[in-house]
Amino acid sequence: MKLPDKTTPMAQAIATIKDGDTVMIGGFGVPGTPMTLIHALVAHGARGLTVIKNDANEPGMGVDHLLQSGQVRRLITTHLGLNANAMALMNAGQIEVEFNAQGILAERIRAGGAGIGAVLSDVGIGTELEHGKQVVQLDGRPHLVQTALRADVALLHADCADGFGNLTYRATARNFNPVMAMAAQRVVVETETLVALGQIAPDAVHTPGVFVDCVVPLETLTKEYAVVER
Amino acid sequence: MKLPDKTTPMAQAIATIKDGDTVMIGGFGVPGTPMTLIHALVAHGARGLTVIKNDANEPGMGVDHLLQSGQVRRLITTHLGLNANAMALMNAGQIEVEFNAQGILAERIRAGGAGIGAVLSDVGIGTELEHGKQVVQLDGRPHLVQTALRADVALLHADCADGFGNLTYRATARNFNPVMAMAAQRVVVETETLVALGQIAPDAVHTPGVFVDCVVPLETLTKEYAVVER
Amino acid sequence: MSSARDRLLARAAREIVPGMVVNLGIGLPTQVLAHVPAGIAACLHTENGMAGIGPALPPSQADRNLIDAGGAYVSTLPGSAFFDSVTSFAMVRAGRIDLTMLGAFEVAANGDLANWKIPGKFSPGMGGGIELAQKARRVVVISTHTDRAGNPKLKSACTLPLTAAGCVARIFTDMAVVDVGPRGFELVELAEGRSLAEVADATGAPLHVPDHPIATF
Amino acid sequence: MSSARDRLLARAAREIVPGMVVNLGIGLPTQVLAHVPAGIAACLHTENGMAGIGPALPPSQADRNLIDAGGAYVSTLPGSAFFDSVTSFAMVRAGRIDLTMLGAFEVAANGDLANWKIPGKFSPGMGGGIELAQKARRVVVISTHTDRAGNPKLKSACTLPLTAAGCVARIFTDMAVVDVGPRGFELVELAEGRSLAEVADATGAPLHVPDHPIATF
Repeated sequence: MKLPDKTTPMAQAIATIKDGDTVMIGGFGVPGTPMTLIHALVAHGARGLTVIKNDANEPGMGVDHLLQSGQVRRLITTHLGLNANAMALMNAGQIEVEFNAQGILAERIRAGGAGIGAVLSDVGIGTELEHGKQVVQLDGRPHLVQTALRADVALLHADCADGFGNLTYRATARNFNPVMAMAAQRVVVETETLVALGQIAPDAVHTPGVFVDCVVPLETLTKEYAVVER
Repeated sequence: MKLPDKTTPMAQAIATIKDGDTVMIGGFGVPGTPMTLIHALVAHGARGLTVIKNDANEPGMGVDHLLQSGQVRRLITTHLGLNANAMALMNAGQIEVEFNAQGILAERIRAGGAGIGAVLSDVGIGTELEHGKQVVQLDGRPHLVQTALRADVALLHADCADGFGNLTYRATARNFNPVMAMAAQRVVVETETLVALGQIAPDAVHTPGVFVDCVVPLETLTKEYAVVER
Repeated sequence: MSSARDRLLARAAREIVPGMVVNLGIGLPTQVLAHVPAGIAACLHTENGMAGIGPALPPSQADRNLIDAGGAYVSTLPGSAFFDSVTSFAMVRAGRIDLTMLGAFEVAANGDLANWKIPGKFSPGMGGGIELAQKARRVVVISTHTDRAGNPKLKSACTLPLTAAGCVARIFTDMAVVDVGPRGFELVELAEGRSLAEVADATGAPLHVPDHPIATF
Repeated sequence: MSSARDRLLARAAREIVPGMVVNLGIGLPTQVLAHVPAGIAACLHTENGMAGIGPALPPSQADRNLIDAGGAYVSTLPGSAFFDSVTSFAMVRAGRIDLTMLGAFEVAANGDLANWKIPGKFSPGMGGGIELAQKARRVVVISTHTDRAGNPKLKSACTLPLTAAGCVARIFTDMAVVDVGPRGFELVELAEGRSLAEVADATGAPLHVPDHPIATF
């Protein structure tokens, strides 16, 4: 027995994305954001997308390209504070924005990835987060039903991958990537380094290849991945 | 700044355990079972315990010592098939046994460790697992409310730890250890190796030290840790 | 049934096709490992926290930390990964297990499976069986055709507590390969040396037989 | 308020005692990092996935993959660990964060905190703020005492959407340290050069003053 090879050319990896799809995108700020896959999705042109991403990056970077190109109908996120473009689109009603508490967004994605229907949490009880949510009592205390999120495609960034899709991440570039890797019908990963099977020690794997469908080795790292000079 | 040191003598690490406490114990079979901490708990003598553990090990090994000593009132588990002693105690009514589907036991512990009240799952719908469980409809489909589990103490086994409690596990000895590390008021870890801070790469940590209270270096590995000859 | 068992295990192993992630349940199913074609590109999963299972090892060569869910010592392949129990069952419930092979006490003609509890006699607990049976994309059973007393394990309805309802797609026994179809049990193949009448007689519900010739294994 | 701010940050940093796990919110709180006593045995947590934050780094020395939740480049210490967002908030919700320091738009005399939304003006989203405010074992606020227009941020009740109810234990401002007690705002310390009358005047709810002498910082 040997493990299957999942390396895939960029265009083929994202070719299945259709108008109206839900797309999860990894990253918290620059680290872990799949800058190159985002550009490929802009070039691909699918429209009416629901994007699930922690934040909207900064103007001219990362998911901002996808917002500016008008491909995003709805954004499920936690914070847009560093992207005035995104806030302007939201205020103008050009994209619909759903805010989630950050850890609850992570849990909802994880629930989708773990085949769980929802989690019950008291986070946000007594705040606007209650609005529109089903409430269940546990031991006499109200909890919000935080339903699972799944996506048609997840676009992720890894530091290192093997051909089966075992992944490792660097430092704080891990963030939402491992949980989104669990929660999509098709998981597409761009990787800075592609190594032979066996080069990632079995105890060192962050995301097991079982979750991954396509591994896309990056040829170069564009300037968008670099340290941001503020 | 430097990270706090949590190395603790064995006796002191488990001294807080009281009669009637709930104790989570890592391990799936021999790998990852904290054999030495279990013996210490037998010597300590606390009674009327609720033990949460995937399985009951085998006769004369691991948690079986705690069952035979009469310290366990209730066992929350998934499978006793390899321990005829445990099944006999259960059948004689000397311990109360609650069976959970294995992944649901893991999720319930994780919910406790993640500060989530419960998860909603359709696992076991149409089986005995429904009995006594609250049901919530999600999109018109019934889901069981699987409530969070937490413990007073978790007893865990690591391959390697630093003084802050960053842990790594070996191979399939990982199993329930990382999730139990999240879910107890006091997390006590026996470790085969204790290394200096910085010797575990930050990207290689399996359980962050933030979750851990006491690190107990093992002086020797007893025969109970060895390969089982069947 | 030693050589019949080997033929059964080898036949079941052919159910594994390239690209699959497969979980082998405790008992007869884990013995399929030794029969999987050497070069096939597939991934075996064990619920105690590993993907990419390599060959089983005798105690003398075993790693004390590396077992499968049944407690057997196994090995790694290039590209294996270890993970915790939570992640392992996330794979199961979220549909990343293409095929699971499970043992059975009883299988019903509607695909119901009972394999974890004989009330009053044997209640070891369900382990990971309920989630595997309910959530794997395809569930097949590997079992003897009858129990030790000679009673059919394939029945019109299960009498024991269910593991999961309507989950079984195919059954591999020492006598036959049987599918669970819209009409109930449907004969697919016969074990070498077994007659159609003998198999129908050992089956506790109607066994539908196709009108084309039946292959043997 | 440059030197007043430094004194404020240094005073807030003294809130961190050995053994604590501490999360510093975006804005003034993250600037506390530079004021934490060098030798103290404590662990700083950032919700984007790190425990054991080391000193901030200028861009020329930065690791492009290593930022805090505010996007500043930071470094590791011996014993630092990286983890994903799910694990990071598990720490928050399960009570492993001993102290969080947050910014504020408004704090009410009952400990209510509003710091994430000014309807119609500024709605960047709550990020991790709601969970930190609701679930950290101790929540303190670091803020200017008044807003840019000179209006009190400490009020009898919040007018903006809440981050969490009754969560704030203590407030560090450029003018004073104020506790939220059973009676409401209770003066703890005064900033050097500030008078009691001046602080009471800048506070939008009764400020209870102890009958012992007030220390300054």
